[in-house]
Amino acid sequence: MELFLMAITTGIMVGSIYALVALGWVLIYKCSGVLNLAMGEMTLIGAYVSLSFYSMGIPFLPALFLSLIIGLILGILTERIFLDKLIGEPVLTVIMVTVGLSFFFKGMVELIWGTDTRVFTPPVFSIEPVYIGPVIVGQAYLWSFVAAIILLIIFVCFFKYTRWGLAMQATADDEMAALSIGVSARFVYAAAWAIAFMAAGVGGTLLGNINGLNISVGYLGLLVLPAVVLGGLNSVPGAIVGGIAIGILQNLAGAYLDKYFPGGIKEIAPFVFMVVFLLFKPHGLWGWERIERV
Amino acid sequence: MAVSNAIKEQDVLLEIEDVHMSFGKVLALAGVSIKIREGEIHSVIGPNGAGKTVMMNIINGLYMPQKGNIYYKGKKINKLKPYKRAKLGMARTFQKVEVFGGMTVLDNIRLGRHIHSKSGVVSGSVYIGKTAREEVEHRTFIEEKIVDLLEIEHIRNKPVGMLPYGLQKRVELGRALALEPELLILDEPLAGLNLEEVEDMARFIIDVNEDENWKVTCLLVEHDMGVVMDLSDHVFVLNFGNMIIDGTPREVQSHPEVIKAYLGEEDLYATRR
Amino acid sequence: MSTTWLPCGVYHQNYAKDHAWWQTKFIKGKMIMLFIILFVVIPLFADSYCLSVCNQVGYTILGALGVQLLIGFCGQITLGHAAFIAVGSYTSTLLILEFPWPKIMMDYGIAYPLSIIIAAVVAGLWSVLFGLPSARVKGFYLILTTMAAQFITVDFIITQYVSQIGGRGQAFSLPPGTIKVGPWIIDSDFKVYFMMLVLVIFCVIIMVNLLRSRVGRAWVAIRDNDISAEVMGINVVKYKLLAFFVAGFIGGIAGAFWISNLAAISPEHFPWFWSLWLVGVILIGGVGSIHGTIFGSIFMVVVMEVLQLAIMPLADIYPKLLMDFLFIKEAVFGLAICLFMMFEPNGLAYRWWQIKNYFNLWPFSY
Amino acid sequence: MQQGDKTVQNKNKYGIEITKDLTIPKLFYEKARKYGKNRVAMREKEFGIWRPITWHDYLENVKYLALGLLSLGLENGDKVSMIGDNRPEGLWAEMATLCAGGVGVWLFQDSLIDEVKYIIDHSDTKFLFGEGQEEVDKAISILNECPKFEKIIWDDPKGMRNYDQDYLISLKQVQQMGRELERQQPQLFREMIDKGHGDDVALLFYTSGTTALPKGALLSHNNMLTMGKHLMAVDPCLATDDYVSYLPFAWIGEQMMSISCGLQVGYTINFPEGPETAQNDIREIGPHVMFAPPRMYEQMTRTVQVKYLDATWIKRKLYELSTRIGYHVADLKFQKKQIPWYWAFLDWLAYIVVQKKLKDHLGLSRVRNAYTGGAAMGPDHFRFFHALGVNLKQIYGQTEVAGISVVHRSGDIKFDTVGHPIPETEIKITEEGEILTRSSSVFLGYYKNPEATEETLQNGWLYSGDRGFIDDDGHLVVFDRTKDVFTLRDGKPFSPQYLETRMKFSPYVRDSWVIGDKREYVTAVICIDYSVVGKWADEKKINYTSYQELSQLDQIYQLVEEQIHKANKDLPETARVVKFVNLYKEFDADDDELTRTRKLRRAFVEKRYHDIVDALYSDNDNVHIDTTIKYEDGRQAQINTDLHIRKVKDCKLTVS
Repeated sequence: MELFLMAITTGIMVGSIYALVALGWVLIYKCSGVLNLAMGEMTLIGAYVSLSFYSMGIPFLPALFLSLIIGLILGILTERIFLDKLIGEPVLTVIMVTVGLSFFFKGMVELIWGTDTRVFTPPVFSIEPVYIGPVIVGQAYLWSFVAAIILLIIFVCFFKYTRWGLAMQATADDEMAALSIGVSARFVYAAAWAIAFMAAGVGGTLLGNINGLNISVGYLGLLVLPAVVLGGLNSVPGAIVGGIAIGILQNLAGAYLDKYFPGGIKEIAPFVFMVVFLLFKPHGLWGWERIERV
Repeated sequence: MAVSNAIKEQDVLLEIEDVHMSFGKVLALAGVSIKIREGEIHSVIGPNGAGKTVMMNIINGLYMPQKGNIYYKGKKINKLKPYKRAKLGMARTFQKVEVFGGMTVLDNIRLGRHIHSKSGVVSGSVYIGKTAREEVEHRTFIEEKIVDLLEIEHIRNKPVGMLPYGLQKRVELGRALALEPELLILDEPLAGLNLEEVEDMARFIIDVNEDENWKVTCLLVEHDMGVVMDLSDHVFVLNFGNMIIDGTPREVQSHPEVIKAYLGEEDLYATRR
Repeated sequence: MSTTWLPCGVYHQNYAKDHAWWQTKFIKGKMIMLFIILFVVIPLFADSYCLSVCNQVGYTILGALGVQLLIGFCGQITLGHAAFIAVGSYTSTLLILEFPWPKIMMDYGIAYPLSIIIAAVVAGLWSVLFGLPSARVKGFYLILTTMAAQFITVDFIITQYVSQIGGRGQAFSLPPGTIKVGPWIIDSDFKVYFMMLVLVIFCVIIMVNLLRSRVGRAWVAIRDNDISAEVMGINVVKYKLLAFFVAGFIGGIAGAFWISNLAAISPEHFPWFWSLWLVGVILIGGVGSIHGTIFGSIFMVVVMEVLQLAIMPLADIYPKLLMDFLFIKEAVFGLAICLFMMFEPNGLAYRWWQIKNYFNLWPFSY
Repeated sequence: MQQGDKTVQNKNKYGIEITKDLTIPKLFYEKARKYGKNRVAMREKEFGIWRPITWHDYLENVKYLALGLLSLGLENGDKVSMIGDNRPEGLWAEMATLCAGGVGVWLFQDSLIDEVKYIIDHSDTKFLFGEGQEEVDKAISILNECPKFEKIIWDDPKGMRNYDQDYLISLKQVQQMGRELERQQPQLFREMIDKGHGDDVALLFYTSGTTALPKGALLSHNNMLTMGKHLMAVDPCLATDDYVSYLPFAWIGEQMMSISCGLQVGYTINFPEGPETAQNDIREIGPHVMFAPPRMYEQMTRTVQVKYLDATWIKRKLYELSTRIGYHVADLKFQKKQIPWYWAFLDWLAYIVVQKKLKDHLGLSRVRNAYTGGAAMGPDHFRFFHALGVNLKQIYGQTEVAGISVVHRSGDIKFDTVGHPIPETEIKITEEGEILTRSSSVFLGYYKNPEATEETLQNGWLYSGDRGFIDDDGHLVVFDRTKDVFTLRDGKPFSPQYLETRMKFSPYVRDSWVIGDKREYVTAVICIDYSVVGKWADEKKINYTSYQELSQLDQIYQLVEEQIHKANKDLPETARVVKFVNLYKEFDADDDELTRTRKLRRAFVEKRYHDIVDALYSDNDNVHIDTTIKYEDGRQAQINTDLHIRKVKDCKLTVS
């Protein structure tokens, strides 16, 4: 029972980070229709940037903030340089551009920061564990969870209540309508990428705080995919639920299945789950089946 | 109408019986029945959104009706997949052409020969012997029976996507004919064609229906009343999921509701005149 | 685009000739020249390094053919093809190392060729397993399932279980002399080269023939318009799975072939990167074109080699570069894909076609 | 090249002795027996491939068809007409008619119903071979008006399933009847052929009169065969050659190549799949010998010029350069000068870089001899082909000499002449300048028209009605039809055709009609080429909706004026076109403005457009047109418009 609760709690906490990144992913898809496979590398960049600032002696929060700004700039640049030209191209082309981007980013990260695991020194969060009832949780997990939740709330509020957020939603729903109320689609695309880049950066930074930072943190970008499949590609609440669900699933699998399938079951479980899930619900949990007209 | 699995009338090729189909809350077909006899041209007319295409999709197997039965040659085929129905001898064309734009005209028509060829992966990959022979046989069939009939000699090696719309429709008909079907479903074969092309297409339909080589039963969905009345042996009038009348062109033309609904609106259907 | 351009005065009196591969003397001459270059000139004059680059190209072609078949001809996007290559490799390796072959078969070099066939079949079946979702799933969701194939197969099953067989640890070493085809022990680039040629030519012929016969047309129909294809009497699910099988089959051949070039195999030889690389190859070469597969393979391998050659001298001045080459390779690959997608989305094959057309239509434009 | 009577022996190089006794069927039988199944007599592109028909098949088909005709009741000298596209069945029908002792009459496939009726009636046609439904319909509608007309034989079953009239019979059925007859009388076919004599009438050929109703010229077997022999003596063909038959069989030139020459040489005759694929099919075959009227070559030139206009800069420049080289070398050849080695080298370069490919596109890669005849060809077109390295030759002849009488010899080509007479042919110029011909190919006379025969055939000399002279090199120069020749204001004679063909060298001009006989100045009526000018206008972003509107636009007038200006160059001032008008439609044979061979019917157009002619010689800038025109699909349209009249710059109007 304890093991179960442990797994659930850790799952929710890690899952909230997944949810944050998944949110960025869904945002890009919703606004510009791009299926982004470079999400993992975007988390890496954000994480390494904040780590660098932190190592330079800047306190954690300002460092994180600086990395957000860098993420913003990079997001806009990426969209302007690479994705802008591809509007209307076939899906495969766009996907492969994001794949290309992911390699480009990864290569650059490796060139700049190397492949060794780095940790935030001094540790940002105390290593003292916290007791929540019978469950023991690392402070890093807890604070990450808190941070992720705060950010999620901020993002959701941003969409619901600010002019820009509403504009982005309008574009996602109907580009022509958005244009008619004076919202530039190009602006929205860029904004979506900028926000996604920032969200990924925060997610990466938080994850880096938990396990230390190396290239494998980019794996997060892949874990996002089962999460969005579960939640439906274009649903913001779906992304949050999906992210947390994947976190839980992963930790449960790690807790209970590892002894039967030693090794990487924790990493593989979300994908196995995804394949099986798709066999039964080929259009995701909240996705819909289109009636094909002839 | 009593549902029975008893052997249906001999010459009825296809029968649909009390078919219901709805999408969500929208009722597309509310209990439609039709009998198509061998050798006839049976037209389905009705305003846009009357459910004509839905009806064709059900006959064809693209949609599964929620209620009702479909019999083909006396056998119930409710659950049969489209490709299996194709093998039984059903072919169709689509309202807006669904040709394979990147392929040449010949390749498009060759695709229609799919069910008549047997070569599999192994013989296909070596190509010598069986496959090569089969390819030549099909080519002969296509050239002698279809290309010649449809007068598309001059475009046989052109990619279909680059052809004008009228020719694409012709190629699509050719592809459907390549199946050597017994029942040919033509979904608005004349839509979007100019006067000359309409004449050609109507001629092809008659040829296919009457010619010794073909003798294909045709199920025709069309807006062009003039052509429909000229070509058809029977006309089925559909209005928002319900049948108004199913009879000979003369009966249909004199039916009060039909007159009110369509024939009065001269200009709606007389766009090409 | 699709029919060959024939010069004036070439005409056919029967269909067999009209369906033939090489219809003019010029093309026949060109192909004979190509074969002479491949079988005589290159082996005679190329040094070991060149041959190894050629082998790399051949391996890439074999790998990319399956990807091309799935993506380019059947419209089923796959991002996990390295898994099937890995299955081929491991099947062949395990068969050679673990299977109690009769001595005669080992001595006469039958074991390895046989293992290639078995590996191909196993890889094909494994591929069908992951193709099963394609019956229901389309587009992006299918991409995800093929990605899952990669992780499940390579990162989980092979790394965690298959690699443990025989207790050798991570890598299976292939002792010299185990890879034997007939009387020849495949132990040099030179011999690998010939094996590569035979296999590449064999697979290309299979692909081309399939594409001009019933099966290939069905695939292309599914790619272009699956509803229309189904109405034509094509069993869409069956043909999709068939495409997965053939793709896996060729992938298996690629994998089983590649062990002849390696001293040891480990899961690191089949990373996700390799799957993506193969997709990149066909995108750069041209989707939906056999030529494209070959052009893309040559282009990518050669570009990377040239990059390496360019960086080597710099490494004397700045030694870290040598270590960083892997990363540079990744970044360059990524950038290349992006640029190609942006500026040459139809790939090299289209360029090639345009150039050919330019001269075919010479001195006019149409 | 050997010339003169002494080199042409009775037995020519194909091993055939042409005696008075030899007929076309006899020659055919001999050839077919000799080649049998080993050689392809003809190919038809059908169902996407070139289906070969061996001499054996040819013979079998003709034999049964001939016997079938006999069973149907064909008697010696009965007329059998044929109408339809070029196809093997057409040739079989003709050959079978000749074998059965009948006389063949060919009709143009696109003839209107009145023309068909006139010829069928006038020629006393008994049987008609019609290709398919369209021809059969035509024939049925006139059947009752032609008393001698008995049966219609069709060969294309398409659309024929509902025809069951008893005067209709399919070619297959006729052959079946022939088979039965053969069973009864196995020797009949041989005997029938042996009965023939060289002086028997073989073909009744209707000339496309530019003025009056068609006249039927009677041609004997001997006429046809000697004609072929003499042409082949000048330019021998090989039995392995390919020839593409796509021009109407009702044109004597096609008969000459398919029957007279084809039979003697035994080359393969190729039939294209259909009219719309003909161009492509010719390219596929790449014939060794071509004979076509100028309009075919003009069309090729036009295609090249239009494509040239659309090509990229580098391609255009290379093309220009190579044509310039080509022109220079061709001119040297025309002047019979030695070509310096550097020019030869440049020519070779031009060939490799541009011309080889260009010839390939046009289907001229393998052409050894190309002939043009039937009308005058403009010198610009002529030079164009020589610059390309195509050995194009002018011929001169008419139906009445079974084809041709005068031809260029290789290496002795002048673009303003038609060359020397073929062997055993004499040419004489009367004092009035009329060209007379005498040879064994001169026809027997006009059918049912003794007056015309008397006028044309005097003492064995054929009076051609063409004006011409013989130049210093002994070349015949054909000026024009005598009745067409102009007298300019300075009293000099002038050929309007010459000026018209010059203008037609411009791709923008489809047809032109020059007026100016005994007038103060020369004017022209121009028909623009709708597709080319339309494209030009599209590029210039000029809006238009119809031919009529396009033709009257100011920019188009500007464009046409430039073209005329070019054509005017090098002409004596009195012969220059001073004013012109763009017509609101193209000339059309269906409107009787052109003959079926696309020659302008001057008298007719002069009458029809007399308003325009009057306006051209008045001070008006406009001419009002109010008329109805008929479109091909039967619709009629009211034309109510003003046509502009434009003066060509640098041309003086008044007599100086």
